[in-house]
Amino acid sequence: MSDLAGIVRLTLLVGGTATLACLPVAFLLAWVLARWRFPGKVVLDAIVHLPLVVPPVVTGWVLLLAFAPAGPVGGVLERWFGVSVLFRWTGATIAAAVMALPLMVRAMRLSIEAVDRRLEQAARTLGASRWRAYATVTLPLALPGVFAGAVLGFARSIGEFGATITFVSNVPGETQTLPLAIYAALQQPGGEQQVWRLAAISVSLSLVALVVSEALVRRAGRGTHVL
Amino acid sequence: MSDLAGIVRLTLLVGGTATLACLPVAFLLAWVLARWRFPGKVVLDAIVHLPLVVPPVVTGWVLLLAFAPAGPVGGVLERWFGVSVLFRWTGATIAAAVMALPLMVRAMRLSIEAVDRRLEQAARTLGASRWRAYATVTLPLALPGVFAGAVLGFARSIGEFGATITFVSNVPGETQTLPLAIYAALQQPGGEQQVWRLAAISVSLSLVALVVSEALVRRAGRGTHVL
Amino acid sequence: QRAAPTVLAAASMQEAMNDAADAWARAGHARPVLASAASSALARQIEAGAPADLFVSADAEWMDALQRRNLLAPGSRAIVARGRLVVVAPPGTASLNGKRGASLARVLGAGPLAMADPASVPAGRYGQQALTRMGAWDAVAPRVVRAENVRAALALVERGAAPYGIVYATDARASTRVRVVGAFPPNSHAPIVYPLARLARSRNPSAESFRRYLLSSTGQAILARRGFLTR
Amino acid sequence: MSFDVDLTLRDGRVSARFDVPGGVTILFAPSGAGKTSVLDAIAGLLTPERGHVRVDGRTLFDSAARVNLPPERRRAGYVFQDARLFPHRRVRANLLYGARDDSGLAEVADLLGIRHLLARWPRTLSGGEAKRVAIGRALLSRPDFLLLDEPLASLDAARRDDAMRAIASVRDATGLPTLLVTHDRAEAERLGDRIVELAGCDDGAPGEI
Amino acid sequence: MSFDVDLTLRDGRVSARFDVPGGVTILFAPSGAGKTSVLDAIAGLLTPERGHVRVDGRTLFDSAARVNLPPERRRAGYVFQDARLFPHRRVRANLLYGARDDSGLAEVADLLGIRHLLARWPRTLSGGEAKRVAIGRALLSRPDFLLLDEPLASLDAARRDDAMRAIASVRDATGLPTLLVTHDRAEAERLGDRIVELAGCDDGAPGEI
Ligand SMILES: Nc1ncnc2c1ncn2[C@@H]1O[C@H](COP(=O)(O)OP(=O)(O)OP(=O)(O)O)[C@@H](O)[C@H]1O
Ligand SMILES: Nc1ncnc2c1ncn2[C@@H]1O[C@H](COP(=O)(O)OP(=O)(O)OP(=O)(O)O)[C@@H](O)[C@H]1O
Ligand code: MOO
Ligand SMILES: [Mg+2]
Ligand SMILES: [Mg+2]
Repeated sequence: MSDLAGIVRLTLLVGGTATLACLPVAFLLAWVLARWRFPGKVVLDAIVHLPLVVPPVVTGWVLLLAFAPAGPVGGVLERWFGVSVLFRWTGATIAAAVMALPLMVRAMRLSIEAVDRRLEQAARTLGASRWRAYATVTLPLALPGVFAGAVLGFARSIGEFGATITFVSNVPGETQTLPLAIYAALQQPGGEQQVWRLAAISVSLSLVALVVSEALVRRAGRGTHVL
Repeated sequence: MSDLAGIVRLTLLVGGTATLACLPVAFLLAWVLARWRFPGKVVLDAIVHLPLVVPPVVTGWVLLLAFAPAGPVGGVLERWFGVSVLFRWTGATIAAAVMALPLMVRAMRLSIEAVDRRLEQAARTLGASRWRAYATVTLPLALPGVFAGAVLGFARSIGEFGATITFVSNVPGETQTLPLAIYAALQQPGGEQQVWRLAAISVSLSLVALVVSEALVRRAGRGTHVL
Repeated sequence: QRAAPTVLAAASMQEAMNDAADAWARAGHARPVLASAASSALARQIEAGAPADLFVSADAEWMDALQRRNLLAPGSRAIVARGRLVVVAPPGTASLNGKRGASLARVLGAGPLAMADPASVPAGRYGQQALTRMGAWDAVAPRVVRAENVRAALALVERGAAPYGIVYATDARASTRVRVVGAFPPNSHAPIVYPLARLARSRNPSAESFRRYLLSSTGQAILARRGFLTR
Repeated sequence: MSFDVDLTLRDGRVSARFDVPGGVTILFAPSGAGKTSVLDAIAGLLTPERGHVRVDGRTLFDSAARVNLPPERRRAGYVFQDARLFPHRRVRANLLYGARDDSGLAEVADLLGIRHLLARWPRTLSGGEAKRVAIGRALLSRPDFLLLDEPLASLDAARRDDAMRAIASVRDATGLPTLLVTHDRAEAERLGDRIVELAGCDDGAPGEI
Repeated sequence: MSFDVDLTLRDGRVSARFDVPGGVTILFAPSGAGKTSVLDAIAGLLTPERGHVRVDGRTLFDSAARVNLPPERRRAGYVFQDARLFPHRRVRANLLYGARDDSGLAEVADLLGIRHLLARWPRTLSGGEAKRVAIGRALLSRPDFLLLDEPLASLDAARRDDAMRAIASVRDATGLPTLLVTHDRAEAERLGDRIVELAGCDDGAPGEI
């Protein structure tokens, strides 16, 4: 086990990057699922939910198949860019992002669905394109869901274990985030103390994320809640 | 590995029971977190989120400490009722429920927060007590979130692995749900085929849950979405 | 017919134990209830007072820990199986025979070396001991990727994510995607043993019968068919 | 007296004092003067800084005596400035929300001309239709008194008369004291037994009677 | 002609046909006749079953020619029956949402008497204040024509006159063609250059001119 500070830094790097990278994707997916009608929507919905249903180990395994040098994505990355995400923090981030995505999409979708369409219509008659109405009305009004989604995603990211260890293994300094360190400690007789210490850090991190997001929601929601 | 039909039946039993048992608890928590103001709210919020952040293995371990014959809850169960949940499907259900709870609470809370308080006020002036207003106005209008929460919870339940195996082990016919069966198959050389088959069933189950819930939301939402 | 005993078996022993339980049931006994998980998880369940009868561990250290806490029935501990540690690589890879020290390190250290986590999984611990003994660990260590368990390490090699991996012979045996390119000498690491014991808490008389059955020549033959070395 | 009100609200920016007998009292004041705020306070939806509210001798609120009945025990028939129909209930279920049974339903629906809308969802109602349903819902809740916040806005002349007749018939049958907000002085004079004027405070100055 | 409208809507339950020159045209009809539906269709928020909408010779919708401009390209200044202010923007930002710059802001705010509300959140506005902000927001979006759905409801007499003066001054300065919905025949006759009546269909029968 590498030093505590290093583990925490890595966990924040992985969780933060995964959350930020997911945000736009999740919001787009949430918008499409909330507001568009098209055939195959249920299929898209199901694909987004997959990482939630399938055990993390299987998700990790599928990621491994895809990103391994012989895999479809990994092959391209390796041949064209000469990079590999295996055993790297980038790989851990991919695993965390994939696992966090369904939670983020769900929270955001609920909030988007709760936005009154008549306000979007008002924006349109005032000259706003569909996109501007989305960016200036739908998105800001759905902010509580965006923040909730981000917190859920971040919490899930910094708690992600199964997919990460299956996909990129436990490489201290590269992929050994808090959960992986906790797992390693749990495997050892007498590792309890270390487990508690690491778990306490985990909990504190997400508590901070929680408090920050509640404050953001409150700030963002100053004007809202009545037409 | 016991027969496929048995595994599926057990998975549905565990996931369904966990989801149903969580629903009222989750809704109450969501309501309290959405509508009440009290000191220590952030602490409650954090506790609800814990199982999401802490790696599942740790959650499983904490459950084990609590429900073991020597533990605070397990001791009471054993002495007063002569039952133990270890190695039993009831234990697997507890693990699934604990892991699903934060997801359910979050989804429901978002929907409750989106309910226009002025409608609750209208109900009060028409003679409804705070509780009746909650049951007849807040709850039905938050139904999309309740269903979304239930699906998320169910999906999480039937995908739950880490906490379950740590808490109640993999006991075919009792605790071996689909994810545990998948894990067991992954442990076997040449078990890939079985893994794919089991994963496909997992995915189909949650797809069905998804479609059903979308239909329910649509039904429940017939009247909603404009004041 | 007496009540079935509850047997806690390390995940890597699961299949072999299944076979044994089936055979035992065919012989007219109640089929034991098998609970499997990582050895550490099972040991913690025992520490917590879980109602079980037998424990088959893949990790002697956890068995030691339980013994120190008087959780095992005195005199019931025995070795039920042994294992061997091998190096696997994709088919077509040259054999490592005769390589030691720097030359071994050069080959294994060329790419990521997949093995179970030495900090927590016995297979990894044995691997680290063997490489250290052979003078290659320090050079290889930076390239080691620590998998959650032996099967995951094997999968990394099967999928081409790592050119070499260190796994048990039992795992390598059934995979068509890898070939064994070398075996560690048994004396290069602590003995790979799977200890078995009855739990002090066990009140089920059939537990002792099943324990004896596993150690009997019939039981041992069943384990051998799954690739374990027997006593 | 029927409405005995003395309130200070919204950090002192709104205040109202009047003590009037039964019948229909018109609350007349410019936009933003605080009419809705006063009705909210009487209904128990807004807690005043200080003062008292007594209706027909019953004390609903009294800051000195620390009385503050919850809205459901005040028995106000409140028609909001916005309709506030329950979007998840059809018109029929909206009308009956506060009713003990459906005995009065047909009569009220006919009076308000909403009988053909009973099976509709609120979402599909026009502005005036929604308003009429809101009036019916308040009437059917067997209130002790009525609070009507511009109940006639967005009703055409014929409907306006119908709605007034409905309100008047309830008043005559039950003698319910009524507070009615309107902007239209002509209407105020036609409908009200007396007029209470809230002094304007459109620019944020405190309003007084 | 300025408004050349021929529409069938809501599964044939609402239809409207008129061709009128510029100035203020009053759309007069009982509650539920389809006035709001017609305005929605002209603004592009509701797609008619068939027909056409031409304003000042520009075709906004034509089912035969398959023309259907999106709302933002129709340049309607639409004041909704409900205010529909953006709850997450202060009054000032609401007013400027459709404006190119804030050059007209002060003038419009003064005309409507909402200058002291600029820093407020919509949630804290009274019914009439919200309505006035909505009118200002539409005026500031530099529309090609105005659609006003009961813009004067819930305004007191003084504000009503101010709002009408604001609308009239915009009309005189820019000559914007205007469709105005009202229930009040007296008001209709006072304000409108001409009146178009939509036949009532309160009980669900199709409306015609
Ligand atoms: N979404 C909808 N679905 C079905 N019917 C609708 C819908 N919206 C409105 N209607 C019906 O269409 C008719 C016309 O409604 P509209 O809102 O255009 O009336 P209006 O003339 O504006 O009435 P008001 O003066 O009361 O606002 C009404 O009978 C109404 O109930
Ligand atoms: N939540 C609030 N916070 C702060 N000020 C508010 C709030 N609600 C209303 N106000 C202000 O209080 C004053 C009175 O509002 P109220 O709604 O009672 O007016 P009103 O007389 O009903 O006006 P209208 O005829 O326009 O409906 C207004 O200046 C309004 O802006
Ligand atoms: O429980 Mo194991 O067999 O050490 O992976
Ligand atoms: Mg008002
Ligand atoms: Mg209308």
